[in-house]
Parts: sequence; structure tokens; C-alpha cells
Amino acid sequence: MALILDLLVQGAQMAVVLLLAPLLTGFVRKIKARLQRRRGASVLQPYRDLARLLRKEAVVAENASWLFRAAPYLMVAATWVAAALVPTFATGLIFSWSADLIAIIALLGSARFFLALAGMDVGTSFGGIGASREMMIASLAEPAMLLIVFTLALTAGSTQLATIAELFTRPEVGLRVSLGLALVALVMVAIAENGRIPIDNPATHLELTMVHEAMVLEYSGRHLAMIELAASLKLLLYVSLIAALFVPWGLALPGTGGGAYAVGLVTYLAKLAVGGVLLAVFETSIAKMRVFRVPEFLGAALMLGLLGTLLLFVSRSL
Amino acid sequence: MNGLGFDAVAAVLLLPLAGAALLAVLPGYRLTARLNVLVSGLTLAAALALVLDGRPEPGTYLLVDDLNIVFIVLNTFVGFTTSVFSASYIGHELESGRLTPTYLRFYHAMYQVMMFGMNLALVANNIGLMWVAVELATLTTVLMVGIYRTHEALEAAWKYFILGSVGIALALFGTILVYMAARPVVGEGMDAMVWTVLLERAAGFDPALVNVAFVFLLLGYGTKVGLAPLHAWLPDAHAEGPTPISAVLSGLLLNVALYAVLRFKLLLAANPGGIATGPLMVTMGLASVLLAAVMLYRRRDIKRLFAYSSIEHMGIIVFAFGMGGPLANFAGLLHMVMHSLTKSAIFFAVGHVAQIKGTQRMSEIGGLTETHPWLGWSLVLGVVAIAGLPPMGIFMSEFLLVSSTFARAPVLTVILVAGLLLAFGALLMRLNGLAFGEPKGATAPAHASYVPMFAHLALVLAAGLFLPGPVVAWFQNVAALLG
Amino acid sequence: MTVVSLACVAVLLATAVVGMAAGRHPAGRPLVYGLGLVATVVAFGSAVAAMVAPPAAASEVVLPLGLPWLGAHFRIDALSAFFLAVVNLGAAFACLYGLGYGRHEEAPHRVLPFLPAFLAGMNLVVMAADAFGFLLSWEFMSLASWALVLAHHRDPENGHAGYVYLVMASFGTLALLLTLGLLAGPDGGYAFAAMRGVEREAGMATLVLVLALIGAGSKAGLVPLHVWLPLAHPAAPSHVSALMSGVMTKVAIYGFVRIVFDLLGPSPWWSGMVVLAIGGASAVLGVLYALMQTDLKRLLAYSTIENVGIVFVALGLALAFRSNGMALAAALAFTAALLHVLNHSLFKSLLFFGAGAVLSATHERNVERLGGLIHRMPATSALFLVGCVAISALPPLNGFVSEWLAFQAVLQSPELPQWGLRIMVPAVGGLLALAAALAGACFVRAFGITFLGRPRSAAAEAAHEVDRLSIAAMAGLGVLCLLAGILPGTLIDALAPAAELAVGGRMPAQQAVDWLTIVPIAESRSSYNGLLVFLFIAASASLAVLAIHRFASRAVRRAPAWDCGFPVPSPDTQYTAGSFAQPIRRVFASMAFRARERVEMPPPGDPRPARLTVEMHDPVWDWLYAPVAAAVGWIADRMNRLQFLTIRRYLGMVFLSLVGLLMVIALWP
Amino acid sequence: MGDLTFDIAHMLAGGLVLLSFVMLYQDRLYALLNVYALHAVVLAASVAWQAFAQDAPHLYVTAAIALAFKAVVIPTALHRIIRRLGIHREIETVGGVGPTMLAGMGLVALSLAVMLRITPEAEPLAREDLAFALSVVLLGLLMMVTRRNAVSQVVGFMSLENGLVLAAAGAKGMPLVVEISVAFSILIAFIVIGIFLFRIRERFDTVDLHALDRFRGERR
Repeated sequence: MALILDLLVQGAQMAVVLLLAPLLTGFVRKIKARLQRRRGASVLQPYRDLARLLRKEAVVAENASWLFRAAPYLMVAATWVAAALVPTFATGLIFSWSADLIAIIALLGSARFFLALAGMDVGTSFGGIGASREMMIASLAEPAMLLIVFTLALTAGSTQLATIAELFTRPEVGLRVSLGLALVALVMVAIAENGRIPIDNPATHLELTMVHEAMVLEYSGRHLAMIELAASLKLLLYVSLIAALFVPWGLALPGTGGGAYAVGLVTYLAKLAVGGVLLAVFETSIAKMRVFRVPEFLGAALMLGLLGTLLLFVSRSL
Repeated sequence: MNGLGFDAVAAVLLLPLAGAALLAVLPGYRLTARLNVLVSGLTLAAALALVLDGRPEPGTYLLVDDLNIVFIVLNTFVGFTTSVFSASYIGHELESGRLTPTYLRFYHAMYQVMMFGMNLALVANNIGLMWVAVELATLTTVLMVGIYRTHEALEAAWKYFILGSVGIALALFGTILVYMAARPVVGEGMDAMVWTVLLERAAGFDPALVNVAFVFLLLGYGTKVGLAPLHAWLPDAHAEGPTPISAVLSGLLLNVALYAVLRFKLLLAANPGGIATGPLMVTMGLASVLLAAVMLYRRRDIKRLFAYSSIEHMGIIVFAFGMGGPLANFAGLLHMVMHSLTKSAIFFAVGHVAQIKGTQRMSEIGGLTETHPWLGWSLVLGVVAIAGLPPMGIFMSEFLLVSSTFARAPVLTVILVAGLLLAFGALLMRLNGLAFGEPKGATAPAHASYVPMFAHLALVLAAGLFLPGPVVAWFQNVAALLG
Repeated sequence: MTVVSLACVAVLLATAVVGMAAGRHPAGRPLVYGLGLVATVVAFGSAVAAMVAPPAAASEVVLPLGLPWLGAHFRIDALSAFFLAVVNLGAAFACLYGLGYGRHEEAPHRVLPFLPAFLAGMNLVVMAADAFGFLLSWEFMSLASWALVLAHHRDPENGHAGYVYLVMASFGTLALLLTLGLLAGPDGGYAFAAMRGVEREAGMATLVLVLALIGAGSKAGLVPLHVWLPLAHPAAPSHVSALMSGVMTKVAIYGFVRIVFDLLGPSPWWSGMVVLAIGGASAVLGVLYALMQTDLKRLLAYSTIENVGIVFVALGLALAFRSNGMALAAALAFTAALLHVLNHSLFKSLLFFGAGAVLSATHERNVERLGGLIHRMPATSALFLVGCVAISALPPLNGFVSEWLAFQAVLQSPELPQWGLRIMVPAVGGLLALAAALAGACFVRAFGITFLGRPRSAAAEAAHEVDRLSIAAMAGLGVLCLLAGILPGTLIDALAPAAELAVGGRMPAQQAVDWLTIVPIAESRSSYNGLLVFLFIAASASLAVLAIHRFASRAVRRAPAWDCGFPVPSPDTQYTAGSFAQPIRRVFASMAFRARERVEMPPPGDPRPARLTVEMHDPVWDWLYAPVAAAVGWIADRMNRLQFLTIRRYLGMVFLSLVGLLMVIALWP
Repeated sequence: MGDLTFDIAHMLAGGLVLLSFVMLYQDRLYALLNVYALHAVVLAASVAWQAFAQDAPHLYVTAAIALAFKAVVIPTALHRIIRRLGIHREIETVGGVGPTMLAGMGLVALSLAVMLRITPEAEPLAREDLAFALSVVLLGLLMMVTRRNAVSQVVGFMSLENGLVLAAAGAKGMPLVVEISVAFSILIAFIVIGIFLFRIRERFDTVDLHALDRFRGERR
């Protein structure tokens, strides 16, 4: 019985992330539009976009290979699996032990790997530019992320997200400088990873500044839909991750019954909303930076991560 | 004296002498070359008989013991193989007009005189006799080096002669001093020059006198060993003489001189007040290794290159004996034997190469493994062996030497290792050009016999993997003898 | 077991002789590779048997070879069994690949005799149980591979590569010789059995460690002793490159492990720091170098340096943990190292085979002249992709597992008592992460430029798929990469005896864990299940495909590339390898390699093309090797005057020596 | 052995050293040869005196050889060679005469320092004799090093050999074999030198070693 319940929770989680992802994207867009004194499209617009794209035929460049067509599905799968393992409204997911935080980051890395390859498949200059910049950003963002993971894991003594989240709900963790540094660094990494301003602009088509859009330039139809979905999922994943790690309150612990799950779901939605608003405000209030300033930005994140880890050693030994 | 009914020691000495006399008068190169091989072969047989069939009692003049039997067998063996090589090699020299028939007759006679000299030096039980024999061998090689009578050959021979003569003089002075030291203890007369007697009574000698004697002997015979800074004659003598002589010089004469140094080292070790010979030998050995290693880099002449490599290896051997101890001495002996075999094999190969290409200049030789696979790969194998790479015999000796001395004298060993590496770098650089890359120069097949070269390399290869028990026991005895 | 393995080595040596005799004969290739394949497969089987069911007492075989009074000792314990398995697995695949690939070999007589000898040498190193046999096999291995590097000796670059290689190999061997000399002591206790358990003072242990690091590290390709590796590995025929990169570096790692973990015994705590620092530097610099390469095989060779660095980081952790008595953590780190050894041998062989296939199909190693091969070589490209994903440490393939274990080991560091280590380990962990991320970039670039896009040359345009045997070898390795990625628990358990031997501890048995998950310490701390991740990805991807094709559009229209509305037909407009690397070059290489870009822009009206030149300096070469070479050259020039002195001056030297020695005598106490 | 015996031996040996210095100082070839002949005569006298003192008749043979070959035959031959080659000009010395003489003094001091370490119980004759012989050897070597001309180098070498003979003669009871071999080697040495000088003239038109230097190895 418990197993079935657990399976249900896991299934619900998977469904929730898949369903909520476009909504979050739409929500952020809407808020941004309002902040820019536009009315903006409906928050449901991403769903409509997806549906439309799915219905359309896919136009594929003549020399595109099987990789070009397979990559979107692989990306969605990898991102989805990763997102499904991040506690959103409840911890103690049945399959959470199949991948820890490091594995989740690596799964996202897989998705990126295929995206970059897909960008290079047709053999256009824009695809290459995007792939090249994406990998440069990743080469800084991933180590920064891992250092953040180190900070968290060393604090919690575990790399299991569920364990960390549970531990952080307890009051004895308290406020720590290193955790603060980790939070700042994680936010910076999340911005970079999701291609948000000031790193990249998901709404741009100014060729020389784009990264993500350059890679997916040749995609259309259902393939593009998959890629958009994967991007939304990734955004959701990062917001959930930050929420689960730094504001874990309200997460339903295993075996606490339906009420707790309901509470967890509501708080989760609230956290998403807050995260979305903050992101929108941040994006609206800042200008995009030149590509070659990105390393400085991410280097700062990297340093913060390292500093957090080292400070942890200091505080531990005291 | 033994069961075979003939005196093997006498045979070892008289055969070359008789051969020399005969070769001096017989005409015709084919006949003399074969006779030369025959005589050398018989000498080898006599030496083997000496090993197998007991040894004569040490007399006033002659002695065969564990130490010199190694040298005798090696000497006669390489003498024999070189004569085989020479038989096919020298015909080409005649055809190409570098030698006239008269000189060829002279060459063969001198070859046997030289063998006689070296054998005599090895079996001598008398420091005076040994000195005479070493000088005889030296002087004959001087003549052989100059035999082409080109400007360069004469210059090399002259240099060899002058430096050799000074060495002769210094060694004689040392010999006189040894006699002077021995006389108060042993008494006047011939007894004071007999090895076996000297060694027995060495403890009573005047240390100061023995020390000075050793300095003179080390420098005198060391000149012939080719130790830096007394080495100057060696590269040119190797480079300008006929290749068989280069092989014999590197493979044998250096050993004979080294043998003399070792004998006197034993004498000094037996004297409580004598200076430590180890540091002197180690210093000179290291100097030779380093100097030769550095000099290898700028060589353009193939034979001179390997001549410097001989200096390097003599340095290693002297270093080993200078360090002493059972393992290092074993390594030194093994290294000496292996170096003789390998280096003469290399010179055989180099001789073939030089004849094919018509030059000794390395910039005009290339891609040998492509044009002459057997020769090219043999050269590769030889250089690989001489550089101390496995599975060849020199690897074993270098392994034993370096591994056993490092714990005792780390700094010295590191210097040695640096020298080895430097030398290896230079040799390999040249080998790359010689054996690999685009073929250069003439590609005509060689008409000479590769058998001696293969035989040497096979022996070296076998020794690197497996040393027969008796040989090992023999070496170990000698190593213990050397202290 | 030992006897079987030795018999296999004997067969390999005999095969080398066969290769010598039949080198130019067309039947030589199948004969040599066939025999090699059989021998290595049998040897692999025997090694695996020794791992799975270790005999109660490791059997030692003594042959009357080598040092006469010692004999040649051969022994297979858990550690050597593992490395034997790695060696022979790689070797078997190389032979299989060679069966097909060898057809394109233009100089088979320079490959066939040496390849089996090379394999035999590697086997012998791992089995040897005395210092002499070990070094002999070690150097024999170098020598055989040197001959293979010179297989295409007419190319002057290969000649140079062979030269640098063998000199560095000799350097390493001499360092190892000193190491073993120290371990054996002046009385020559050359048997490994005699070296174990000897009390050594701290200074001695330090020296041994440093020398072993130099000796084995130079063979393994640790920075700064790596310079030969990117020259030599690509110069050889591709299956030999695979062996050199995938297997020989592992033998070098074995040498280090054997000496430092087994023979040396306890080492000071900071020894781990040295290894960590060098490993971390190698990992990052190696992959940075790789990112800058345009020669596909050289890129792979540099990536080997990175992976060796990762292994050494893990080994450094194991050393640090071991010297502090943390057996469990040490076992974790050590297992990570060994697992990465295996994994790297798998995917690096696969990638080199792929590069070889590309080379034989296009005669081109320069990626700037490749492209679009995914259409012409579908099987090769798919398998190469598997290798790329694996080496980029992405789940669910095997590269990720070992890196994940290494990270888990890093996370054990807070329990270390020493400050230095506690600060250093996380920093090195960061380097490891950086290396992994850069590896991803590197292999996106390698695969993307080589196989994707449009062909950049006529040769790439005319490429065709390679023979079936080559593909079979690559496919086998690809499958193994996946299996090792999704079933790591079995491997970890199989490695436990080796870890026990080296660090005196073992990881918890993974057999007992449900669902084939791996749990290094405890489930609450970390766990990973490659199988499940693989199944999830496969399931969700198939689900997405099915759902979309069932319920949404499945129509596809082929059209010209859009390219933002400006499609240019020339393939030259594609991103090149150089431009792909540019952002990373600007970020990292301007510091690490002093990379400078120079643009030559002709004035307006001048029809000449603008040129961008990139200038890079290898700091290691500039600051370490170039000065040494210059110094040797300078000394050689100075000393060379000694060749041209007059006789009088030579006499003067004799005279001065005499006077000097006499003065010594006069002053002798 | 009386004091007189010792004194005479001492004086003769000292005379050899002195003559070695004169040769070092001498910078004309003919004069050098003459001094060398005198050197040989003194050597012969010294050896003869030793023969008398030690009551060793075979040493008279050595003395005779020294007198005949070294004092007469060789200088004469060298005279002729010089005349035939026309090189009776001045010897080019390396470094000035002054420094050379100073170096020579140093060498004598060194020989004494080395030899006087020998236990004083040893016969003083042998001890002093050896010190002088060593000086002569070293001075001969010094001469070879400081001269450029082949003939004077040969002379230097032969004066070095004189030192050897002096030492050998001073070694009481040393078997004849040594003297024979000394003579023998000198003979061979001279023959070979002769051959070489002949060839060198034939090839190079000069015996100045500068000419040979052009053909030192590898400078082709």
C-alpha cells in the first residue's frame, strides 16, 4: 500500500513538473510584461504555443541527421527525469535515491550536450556560435554548481536532495554564511543555466547576442515544442531546487498523509510564484551583458561557491 | 699441464705470434684473410680449452685466474668475430682502393701482433711484462689507425701516438714505483714484480709510495681506457682507422687497459695505508660519462659518435668498480662484457653502413631500416642495447649498478643517471636520422657478412634475459675478488 | 592463473616472431591479429577468473630468467588481476579492430611484429613481482610502442614524436629504477616480497613517492611530464594509439599504485597533497590543451592526460585517507580511481578506434577539414558519440559513475584532520568539476566539428563507412561503456579485493543493495542508480516520441537550412573548431597558454582576406623543456671545442690531471 | 754505502733536473738538442754510478745504451731532420719563459712534497732519486705542453723518458727486463716518430703541429 502511495506521489510529481513548467514560463513573461507596462500575453500562452507547434509539420534542414531529430526528445527526457527527482511539494520520492544532486546536474549536462550537438548538426554559423557559447558558459557554470553542491553536501553530510532538504527544515541548521554564499552562487548559476538576462535573452533574435536561440534556430514544429518544454522544465527545476534547498518549509515529509501533501502543494505553488516574480523583477531591472563578460559573472559564482566550501571548513573546525 | 696434452696458455700466446709471422710473408688477400680467421679461431679454441680444462699454476711470468679468464675469453672471442668481419670487410677496402695489397699484408700481420699483445697483457703475472704487452698492443694499433694514410688518419694516429706514449711513460713510472715499494718487503729481483707475490705481501708496502704509483698507473693505463680528460685520442683513432680496428679498440683494448687498472686497484685495496681508490675512479668515471654524453650531441661522424659512447661506457664501468661492493662489481664486469660485444657489433654495422653509403657522415645516411632492413634493424638493436634498454644485457648491468648504488651514494648516482639520460638522448637523436626517415645515400646491397654482428647481438640479447649459472658464479667470484 | 597468463604472454611473443616473418605477407595480418585476439581473450578470462574467484594464496611463478640469483617472479594478486583484465580487454578489442583496420596499413611489416610484443610487455609489467622483471617489462613495453610510433617513420613529425617519447620513457624508467633501488636497498632485495613491510624512514618514503610519481607519472602523462604523449600517441596507427592511450597509461598507473600503495607501505599525510595537486593540474590543463587541438587524435591524446589526472586525484585522495587511517573513505577513493581506469580504457579505445575509422575513410586527422560524416559513416558516428558522452562524464554512461564516486570521495574530506588537506581537497574537487565541464565542451566540439555539419573537404565528402570488424570492435566497446555505466555495482564489488590490498579497506558490498543501486557509504548520504536513470530516460524519451507521433503531427518536410534567412552554400561559413574554442580560449587559455589573437585587416578596397591568427605557448614546454634543451645545447656547443683542441692542449689536460692528482696525494692526510 | 756515493748520485740526479730547466729555458732548436745530448750524458753517468754503487753490472749496459742512443744517435738524427726540413728557426713557446720556469719550480716542489712522504726508513738514495726522477718526468711533460714545435715536443718526451730511466736505475735490483723494455720502447718510439715525421713532412711540408691541427677530427 505504502509502495503504491509512494509510486503515486512520484507519478504526481512527474506530472506536476511537466504541467507546471510552461505555466511558470508564462507567468514570468506576464510579470515581465506588466513590469514593462505591457499587457503581455496570457500566462497560458506557452501551452498554446506548445500545442500549436505540436500540430504543425516539422521542417527539417536538408542535411540534418538523425541526431537533429532525436536530440529534442533526449533533452526533454533527461530534463524531465532530473526535474522529477527534485522535491517540489514532497520529499521521500520513491526514486529519489536513483540519482543524487550531482547526478541531477549531470543529467542537465546531458541535455545540454545534445542541445549543443543539435545546434551544430545543420552546419550553420549560428548553430555553431550558440553551441560554442553554451559550452563556454557551461564550463564555468557546472563547476560552480558542483562547488555549491559541495557546500550543501558538506553541511548536510549527504548529496541526496531529500536528505538535505529534510535537514534544512530543522531549526538547528541555522543561518550560515556559507549557505548564504551558496544561495547567491546558486541563483547566479540558475540565471546562467536558464539563459536569462543578463546572460542570455530568451526573447531575442538579435543574432550576435543570442546563445540558446541560436542553437535552436533550425528547429520547428514538434521538435521546437520539445525544446521549449525542456527549457521550461529546466527553469522550473532550478526554481524548485532553490526552493527545496533554501526555503524547504512546507515540504511534505514521507508518511505524513494527504493533508501534508496538500499543504506542500500549495506552499510549492507559492514558492514558484515568488520565484517567478523575483526573476521577472531582476530581469527587468538589469541589462544584458556582453558575451565575454559572462565568464566574469560566472567566475564570481565559482568563487562564491569555493568560498562557501572553504568557510564551511573554517566554521566546522571552530 | 693439462689433460689435452698441450699448453693452452702457450697456445693463446704463440698462435697469434706464429700467425703474425706467417701473415707477414704470405701474399694474396683471400688467403691471408682466411688464415687470419683461422688463427683467431684457433686462439679462441685455446682460450676455451683454458676455461674448460684447468689452469696452469701461476708462474713468474704467466698467470691464469678467475679475473683474467673473463677477459681472455672475451678477448679471443671478439678477436675471432672481428677477424670474420674483417675478412669480408677488408676486401671491399681493397676494391675501393683505400688499401694496397702490401698494406693489407701488413694489416693482417699487425692484427695478430695486436692480439698477441693483448693476450699477453692479460695472462702476464708480472707487472713489467704486462706493461710491455700493453705497449705492444698500443703501438700496433697506432700503426693500424694510420693505415689509410689520409690526412685525417695520420693526424689521428699521431695524436694517439703522442698521448699513448705519454701514457706509456706514466705507466712505466708507476710500475717502477710499485717495484720500489715492493722491494723492501719482497726482496730484490723478479719476485718484486710478480702479481701473485705482490698481492700477498701488499699489506707491508710503503703506503705513500704505492699511492703515488697508483696515480701514475691510473693515469697511464687510464689514458688507454679513454677516461676523461685523457680520452682525446680515442674518438679520432676510432673514426679514422679501419672499422675492424675500431671494433677491436672499443671492444678489447680498452678492456685490457681497464684490466691493468683493476689489478693495481686490488693491490692498493690490500694495503691498509693506501688511498681510497674508489673516489678517484668514481670521479673519473663520472667525468667520462658526463663529458662523453655532452660530446655526443654535436657529432657528425658516425664512428666518432660511437667512439664517444665507448668513453661513456668505460666511465660507467670505472664508476661501478670505483663504487665497489658485490653488486656494483658484478654490474661492472657484466657491463664490460656486454659493452664489448655490443659495441663491436655496432662497429660492424657501422662498417657495413659506411661501405654502402661511401661516407661516415651521418647527415648523408638515413632510412636504413627501409633500404637495408637487416642492417638497419641490427643497428637499431645495437644502439638500443648500448643505450641500456631491455631486453639486452646492458640493461641488466645498469639496473644492478644504479639500483645498488643509489641507496649508498644518491648524489653520485643521480649524476650518473643524468649522464646516461643525456647520452641516450644524443644517441637516439642520431639513430632516428640513421635508421628512420626518408632514405638517403646509396642503396646498393651490402656484400659483407652480417654473421658476426648477429652473433654478438644474439649473445647480448640472450644475456639480458638469461645468464647461465656458471657464468654468474664466475662473475660473482671475480666481483668478490674485486672487493 | 599465473601460468595461464604467462602462457598467453608466450603466445604473444611467438606471435611477434610470426609477425616478423610474415610482416609483408597478406596472410600476416589475420594471423597475427587472430593469434593476438585469442591470446588476449584467454588472458582476459584468466584475469577475470582471478578477480572473481581469487585463489586462496596468490600463486607465484618463478622462471629462471632475469637476474640469475633471483629469477623472474610473476604473481597475480587482486591488483594485478584487475589491471591484467583492463590490459587484455583493451588489447583484445585492439586486435579485433586491427583485423579490419590493418587492411589500410601501408607498412604492416612495421606494425605486426611489434604489436604483440607491446601487448606482451604490458602483460608482463602487471604480472612481474620483482624489480628487475618489472623494469625490464616496463622498458620493453616502451620500446615496442616506440617502434610502433615509428611505423610511419618517413613523416618527420613522427620521427620527432618517437624521439621525445623514448627519451621521456627512459627518463621515467630511470626514475623508477632509482625508486626500486631505494626500495630494494643496497643489498639488492629485488623481489617485491622482500620490499614489503620494510620499515623506512620518512625521508626515504618521501623520496620514493616523488620518484615514483616522476617515473610512473611520466609514462602516464601527468603534467608537466606529459609533453611526449600528445606527440607519440597520435603518431602510431590508430589501434596502437588506442592501446597507448587506453591501456599503456593504465599500466603506468599500475606501476604507481604498486609502488606507492603496496611496496612502500605507509606514507606521510602530505604525500596525498602532492599527488592531488599534480592530478588536478593534469586534469584541467589536459582538457584545456585538448580543447585547443584541431588534430583529432592529438585531441584524444590530450584528453588522456585529463583522465589520468582524474585517476591521480582519486589516488591522491586514497593516499590522504589511508595515511589518516580512514580505510572506508580510502577504499571509496581507490575504487573510484580503479573504476575510472577501466572506464577510460573503454571509452578512450572506442574514441581512438573512431578516429582511426575517420582517418582511414578520409585520410584526414585535422577536424577543420572534416564534417558531415554522420551521414556517410552512421555506425562509426553513433559509436563515437557514445564514447563522447561517456568521456564527458554524463549519465547514464560509465564515465559519470567513476567521476561521481570521485566526488563522493571528495565529500569525505571534512573528516581529514590536517588543515592543508581539508582546504586542498575541495579546491581540487572544483578542478575536477571544471575538468568535467570542459571535457563536455571539448567533446561537443570534437564530435560536432568532425561528424556534424557539412563536409569541409572533398575527402570528407567522399568518406564511406569502415569495415565490419572495426565497427564490431567499436560496438563492443560502446556496449561495455553502457553496461559499466548502468551496472557499476558489480564492478565495485569486483574491485573490493584490490582496494583491500592497496588501502586495507573495502567499500560496502553493492550486491546486497536493491535495484542495482550503488551506495558508497550509506543510502542517506548518497546513492546512484545508473540502470534506473537509463531506463527513465529511455522510457520518457520513448513516451514523448510515442505520444507525439500518436497524437500530434508526425509530418516532416525537408527544406534548405534557414540560418536566420541568410543561408550560404559554402561549408566554409560553418563554425570551425578554432572558432568553437574561441570563447573558452579567451577565458582560460589567455592565462594558461598565453593565447593571443591577432587580426590582420586589409585596408578598405584591398581584396585580400582578413586573417585572424592565434598564437599560443605551452608554458610547460617554454619554461621547463625549452630551457633544458637550450642548456644542453649550450653546454654541448661549449664542450664541443674539446674535440678540436691541439695535441699540445690535450697533453696539457693529461699534465694537469697528473699534477692535480699528485697534489691530492701530497695533501692526503 | 758511504756518504760520498750518496753525494755523487745526488749530484748527478740534481744535475739532470737542472738540465731539464735549461731545456725549458732554451728556445733555439739546435741548442735544445745540444742540451738534450748533455742531459743524456749526465743520465748515462748517473746510471753508471748506480751500477757501480749497487754493484749491478747490467746497469752499465743501460748506461751505454743511454749514452749511445740518446746522447749521440738521436740528437744527430734530429739535427739532420731539422736541417733537411729547414726549421732551425726559433721555437715558439707558449707563454713566456718566466712563467714556465715558475711552473717548473712548482713542479719540483710538488715532486719533493709527494716523495718526501715516503717513510724515511726507506733508503735515502732511493727516496731522493725518486724525487729527482719525478721532477724530470714532470718537467719533460711541461716542456711538451709548452712547445708548439714537433721536434721540441719529441725532445721533451725523451727527457721525460730519461727521468724514467733514472728512476729505474735507482730502483735497486730491478730486473734487466725493465731496462731492455725501456730501450726497446725508445727504439720503437723513435722509429715510429721517424716514420711519422717523414710522413708529416711529406704531407704537410712542416712539422709545426699547427699544420696538423687543420685536420683535427670532423672539421671537414
